[in-house]
Amino acid sequence: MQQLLNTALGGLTLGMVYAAFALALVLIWRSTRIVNFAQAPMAMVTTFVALVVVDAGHSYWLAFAAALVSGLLLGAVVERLVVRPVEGGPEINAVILTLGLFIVLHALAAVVFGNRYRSFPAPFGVRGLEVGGTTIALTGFGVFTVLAVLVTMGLLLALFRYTDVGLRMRASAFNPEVARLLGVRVGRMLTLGWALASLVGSLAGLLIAGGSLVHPAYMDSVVVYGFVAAVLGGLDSPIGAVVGGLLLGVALSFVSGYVGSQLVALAALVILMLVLTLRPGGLFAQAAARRV
Amino acid sequence: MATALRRGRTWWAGSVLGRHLLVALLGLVVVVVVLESASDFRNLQLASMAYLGIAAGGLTVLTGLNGQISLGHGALMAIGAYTTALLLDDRDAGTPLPLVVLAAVAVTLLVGAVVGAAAARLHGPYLAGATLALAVAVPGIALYFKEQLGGEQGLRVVLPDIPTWVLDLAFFVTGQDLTRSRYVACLAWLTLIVTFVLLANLSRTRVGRRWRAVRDDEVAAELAGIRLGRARVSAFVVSAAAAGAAGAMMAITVRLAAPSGFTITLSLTLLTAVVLGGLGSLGGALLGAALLTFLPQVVTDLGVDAGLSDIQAAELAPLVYGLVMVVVVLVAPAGLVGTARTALLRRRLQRAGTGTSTSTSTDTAAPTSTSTTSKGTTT
Amino acid sequence: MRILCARTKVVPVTARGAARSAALSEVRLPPSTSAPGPPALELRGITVTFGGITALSDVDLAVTPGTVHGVIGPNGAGKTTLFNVACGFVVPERGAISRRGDRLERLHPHDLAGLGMARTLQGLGLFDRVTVLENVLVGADRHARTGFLGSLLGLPRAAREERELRERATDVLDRLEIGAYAARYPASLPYPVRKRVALARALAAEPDLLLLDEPASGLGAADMDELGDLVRGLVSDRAMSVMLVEHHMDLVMRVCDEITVLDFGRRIAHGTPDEVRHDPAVLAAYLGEEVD
Amino acid sequence: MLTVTDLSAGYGPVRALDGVSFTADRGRVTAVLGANGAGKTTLLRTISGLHRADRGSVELDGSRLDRVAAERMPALGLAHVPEGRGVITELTVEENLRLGGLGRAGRVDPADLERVYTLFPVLADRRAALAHVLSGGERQMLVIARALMARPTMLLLDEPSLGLAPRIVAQIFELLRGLVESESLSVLLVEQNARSALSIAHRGVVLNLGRVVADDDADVLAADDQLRHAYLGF
Amino acid sequence: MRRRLHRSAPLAAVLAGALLLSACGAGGRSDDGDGGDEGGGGGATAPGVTEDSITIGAHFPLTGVAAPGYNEIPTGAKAYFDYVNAQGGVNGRQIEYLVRDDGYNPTNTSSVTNELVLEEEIFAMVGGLGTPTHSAVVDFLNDEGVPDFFVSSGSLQWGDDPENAPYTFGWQPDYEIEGKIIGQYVAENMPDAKVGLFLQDDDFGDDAEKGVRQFLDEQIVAAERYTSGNTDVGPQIAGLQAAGADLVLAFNTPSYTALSQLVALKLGYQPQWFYSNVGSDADLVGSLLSRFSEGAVEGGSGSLDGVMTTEYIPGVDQPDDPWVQLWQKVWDEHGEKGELTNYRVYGMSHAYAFVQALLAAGEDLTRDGLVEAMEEVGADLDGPQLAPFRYSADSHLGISGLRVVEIRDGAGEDLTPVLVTDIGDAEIAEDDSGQDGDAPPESGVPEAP
Repeated sequence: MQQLLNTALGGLTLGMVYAAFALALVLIWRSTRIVNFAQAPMAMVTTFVALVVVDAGHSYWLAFAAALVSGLLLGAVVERLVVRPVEGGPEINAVILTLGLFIVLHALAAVVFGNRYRSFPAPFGVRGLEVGGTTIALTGFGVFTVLAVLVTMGLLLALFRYTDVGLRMRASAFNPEVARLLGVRVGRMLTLGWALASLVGSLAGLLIAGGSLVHPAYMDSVVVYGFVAAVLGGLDSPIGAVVGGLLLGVALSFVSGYVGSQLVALAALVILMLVLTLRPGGLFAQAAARRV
Repeated sequence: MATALRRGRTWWAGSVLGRHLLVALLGLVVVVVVLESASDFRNLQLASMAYLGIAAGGLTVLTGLNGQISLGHGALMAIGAYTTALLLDDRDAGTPLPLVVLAAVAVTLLVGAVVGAAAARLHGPYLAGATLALAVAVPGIALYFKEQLGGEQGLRVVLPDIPTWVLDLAFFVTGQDLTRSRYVACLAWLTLIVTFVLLANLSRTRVGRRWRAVRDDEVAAELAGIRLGRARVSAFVVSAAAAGAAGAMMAITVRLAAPSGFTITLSLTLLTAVVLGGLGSLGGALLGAALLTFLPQVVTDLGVDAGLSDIQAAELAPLVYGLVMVVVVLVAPAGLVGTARTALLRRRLQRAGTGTSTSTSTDTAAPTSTSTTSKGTTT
Repeated sequence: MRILCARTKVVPVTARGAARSAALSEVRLPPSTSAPGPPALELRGITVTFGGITALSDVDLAVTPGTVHGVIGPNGAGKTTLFNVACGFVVPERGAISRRGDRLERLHPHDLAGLGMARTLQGLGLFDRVTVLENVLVGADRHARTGFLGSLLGLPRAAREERELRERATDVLDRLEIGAYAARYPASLPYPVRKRVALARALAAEPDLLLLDEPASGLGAADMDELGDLVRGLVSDRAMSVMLVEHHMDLVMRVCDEITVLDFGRRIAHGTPDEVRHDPAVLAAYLGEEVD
Repeated sequence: MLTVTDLSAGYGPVRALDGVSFTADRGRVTAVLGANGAGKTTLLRTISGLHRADRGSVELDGSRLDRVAAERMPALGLAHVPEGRGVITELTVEENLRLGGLGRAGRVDPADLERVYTLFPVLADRRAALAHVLSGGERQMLVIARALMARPTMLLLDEPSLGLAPRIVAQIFELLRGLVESESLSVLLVEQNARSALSIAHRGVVLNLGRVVADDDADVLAADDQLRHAYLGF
Repeated sequence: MRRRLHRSAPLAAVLAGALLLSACGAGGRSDDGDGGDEGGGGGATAPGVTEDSITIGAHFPLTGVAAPGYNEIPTGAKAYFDYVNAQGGVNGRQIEYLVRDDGYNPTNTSSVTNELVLEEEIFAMVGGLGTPTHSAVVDFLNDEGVPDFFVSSGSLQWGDDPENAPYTFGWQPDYEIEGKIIGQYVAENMPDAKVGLFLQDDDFGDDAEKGVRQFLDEQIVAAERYTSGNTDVGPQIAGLQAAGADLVLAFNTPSYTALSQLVALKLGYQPQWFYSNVGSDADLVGSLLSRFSEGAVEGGSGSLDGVMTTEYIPGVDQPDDPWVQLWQKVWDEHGEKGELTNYRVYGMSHAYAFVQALLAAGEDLTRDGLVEAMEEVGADLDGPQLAPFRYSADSHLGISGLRVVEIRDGAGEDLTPVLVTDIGDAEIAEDDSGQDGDAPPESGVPEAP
């Protein structure tokens, strides 16, 4: 019973991180029709930025803010300098470009920050909470993780739905040419979209790093599972990304605990194929086209 | 020879096969001469290039001609390699090598058919996601079935002794003994040539035309009587078969089939080779494979010569490799072969087209961008 | 190829190729009888709904062999849906489709070619990354017999057939006076030429029933005249049947033998151009009072 | 007043506009006519900055528009209404309208919304609906209404009749005529359907292969049989 | 026709070009017919050896996921070889040490090993790291007759089969004997413990489990395996907790030690931990865990206090050990940037052993001579190792034993004397060789045995 609960809770926390990461992918997909495989190393780089801040003796929260801000900037810079030329081009070129970026950022981080394990602080306890005499696998930091992702989601939804900037961003994503004719600076909106996505990615990076170890490749498996989660939900749907992330996180946790950790990736494949066979556009495919 | 080719319609120049066989024969001569004069180390490097080339050739058919993106071809290579390893687990194994390769191809082909059938309904990023999951899932299977597949350590591959008649033949042709490295390289390149001839045949005839039609416009293709699912699955199966052959050659060259050899990196490497060279072009696939085989070593050596530490020099290779990917996509989005071909065509047109009106001298090269508008039926 | 004799100049074809293609078409095309047999295509009681909205409601339509049947109506009236039903893209909820009197139980788009039907698309749907000739070759594909193995091994038979197909396709291009563009890519061609390529691709299948979806859209006055002549030529010389959806009233009135008018998914009128032109329901719903 | 002088533009080696000059007067409807491929749409796209001119100039009420980015046009009083497909179907009717209002001053004036809803009651009824569900005629009204949200002085209209039933086309044109009079709008109207266009236009410019072949009062053009047969198709 | 021909022309051109290019690269070399069977068989001019130099090579993961930590090993070895070179080298020959990156991918291992052996013509492979990686080249090295010394991995493959792999030698205690010694210790001292196994899912975990189960099969209540690379070990630790294990024997890498500790905190799971030597680098793990606030984990190297482990060479937690003092000196003089770490100590320790091997082989250095010398005198080599090597004609397995320690204040406190044994059902006995407690020679360079 305790194992069941703990496996589920572990999966839930991990699923939240996948969800955040998937959300970042979805944001970029919606605005530029590009799957950003470089999302993981971008998040990794910003986490190392946070680590530099912490090592300089500053507080966790300053580091946290530094990582998010650098994520915002990195996203903007990457979009302007590298991604802009391939937007609207063949899909495969964008895929290769972001994969190339993946490799470059990886290598750079290894050179600049060193290719070794480092521990990353957590602002809240990493001990499980005690409930009725037994400890459950939910730490203070885990609660923070869940809340942070939920709040971020809420803010993003509000941004898109209720603000003028959000309206402009949506218009740019759905029909860039018409948006331009209506006075929307589409280029700027796309940059902003990437920046926001990269910020959310950085958040995912910080959450997965918190109270654990980081090294230049620590986000690599997240890119796979985050991508699978985004595809599960339907790449156009932010809600789908979050649901997909949670679903995947919990399911994989159970597979790892009760079947064997070697089969985690296989389980992800099976889940993905099952869902896509039933709904080739992902769980939230149609709802996404109409809402948000 | 090339001028002779252009003349008249003799049987060999007139038929698709004849033309491809001729190129293959030329290729074979070049291969024999080069492998003959290369060192053992270079031979093994060339064998690596060959197996990457075979897999990239299959992938370029799938992605370039049929428009399906696969991030999971490394996993298909793994299936070919493991099949080979299971059949070649000891030196006295009676299975002749060609049969082993065929078996590897057959098994991979079957898996490809299953994956292809499941993937046939998926498009773009959804297909990419599914194949990415495939790439990370397959090594896990080898870990799970440790008894049969050797777990993390993998399966050793024992290359059977070189048949005497091959040794004799090699000695007769080259006047020296055939080393094992050269033997492996010859096998790999022979497989490459056969695979490429077959792929080129498909590409230049009806089957390839159907694949392209499906790639460019599904609705129109369907209206022309093409069954979309069938076309997609057949493209996937063909490309899986090539990956199987590549896996077999990889197993023989590396002498091991282990999960850590088939990480997601391998799949991405193949895709990179295909895009660097130019989508849909077999020559491009080969060029991409050559780049991936030789570039890292060259870069690392340069780094060491420049006084970097081993670790720094080692990190330099992926750095440069990543930069090359980014730069090629930005500067030559049609890939190296594609861009060269476009430039060549344009130049030829400019030379030939001075007399024609402006409207006919416009770019005849294939547009490189796929249409991003959604195609479908409207009400 | 005898399908297109009208008003196009005759281009000499190598005797061998012509004989062979004639022989092939002889085998596959139905005997063109003088007495009008059962309808080339009959749709009866077709009803289609999308998510609760009725797109077509109990629509009947029959294409008399050797005639041009026009479908008109305002946007959203269900014209394209009706076309899609005739092509198998949309499966009607109720209703029957018959071809020359034979009921078609479940029609798939890829069955069309085999049934001797061909359809052009509103958006042209040309294969952009292959040449014009290859576009037409795909259209002619139904005449090919080479299997996968034949292609794979490049058997001489496959090569021979390939040459035949090429001759066939070249002929069609010549008949439509676009032979000069055979080696070009569609995207580099003027729009009217592209329209002809699309038509050539449909004709290369040598159908006896042609479905034209807005064939005149984007054409200038002169091109439209030629199109009208061409369509009439197909019918009068080859006893082909044509069903077309079109907005240009002039063209519709000129080429059609019969017209079906749709509005809000219902058939509101049916008859000869003259009958339709003066039908009060049509005037009210579609043509309006101002336009003659 | 919109003045186009010696405007040339193209795609690669293909010349789509070749030295086009004309003026569109304030408070009047100017129709640009011609067959497909004559350069009509390119003309609008070049004026509104979506396409780069190779040569020539465009002036609106004395200020130069060429070299100005498309997204700044609404602020300068120029609204380009793309054909009916320009509705952003994933947004609601009101969001589409708001977007139009944002273009001019960066924020939406509720009074503009009210005005537009009064002009187009059919849109007011469906303000919360996704634009996806609108019919062809309603979409055309929405893109025009959206353009009006920016309070333009010059309206560029691209094929408003495309794909619409003749009856609806007549309605839309009637509506346009009303707008021109009540709002003192200037309209540059691109139409393939020359007959309908000339019925509301004051002036017509006929393009062929990127050049102006005729530029005169609408009724003069409509009466010119030769011109009609050669370029206008009726 | 013309066009079609041109479509295949680039293909042929690339093919020819690539092949010719690579052939040119190889142009200077003569065909090495000697590569194979008789490789280094006789004569004074073994490959890689000249009057004044010996070229050796190694493959390590310098990039990629496995690189953190492991990429420090060759820097340690290189520092020691440089130190020896500065002292005049081995028999007047300078050691040239070539390290190639394989990214822990056997395909790359194969390719870099080909390069080292065929192109660089190394005399011997020294310290190649990793089980799957080295598996890819062990046959090749033995076919080519290249001494394959001191594989950096505790798999049994490196040394238990000298007949089929005559050139391959292990170095560290294999995982099986470590498992045996741990198993026996637990059986004798904690007979009531409910034992859980936390295993890396490869030969490391498998061999160790085999050893452990020889002694306490009955006591084991659960065995959980994690897949290297999957950092979420929550489900595995939860499984151990659910099974009620109060003693966890963990065979994992250092990062997983840190991860397992963190997960245990999260689960409120407090068993006695017993990490194998591989995962118990107190210094490293301590530095990894030191961050976590709230007093959940003690900062610094004390964070593993109370944890049991084993040791077979002195590490940086014993700064007073004469060997560690030597390593510190070597690192200060010849090392790169950064601190001396246990990974670097590991690299230096096997470099030391290799220098001894070279000395044992004498002035007339040949590949077979090196192997013969090792089989003859290998069991008597000095060095930092606490127990002697098992090298003989029948076994090429490495260090024969270790001792069980408990970590106190970041350093090991002996719980047993050095225990030695061998694979299979060999007895476990106290070591009487006196290896433990010896000191390096003054010069820091071994003398010929």
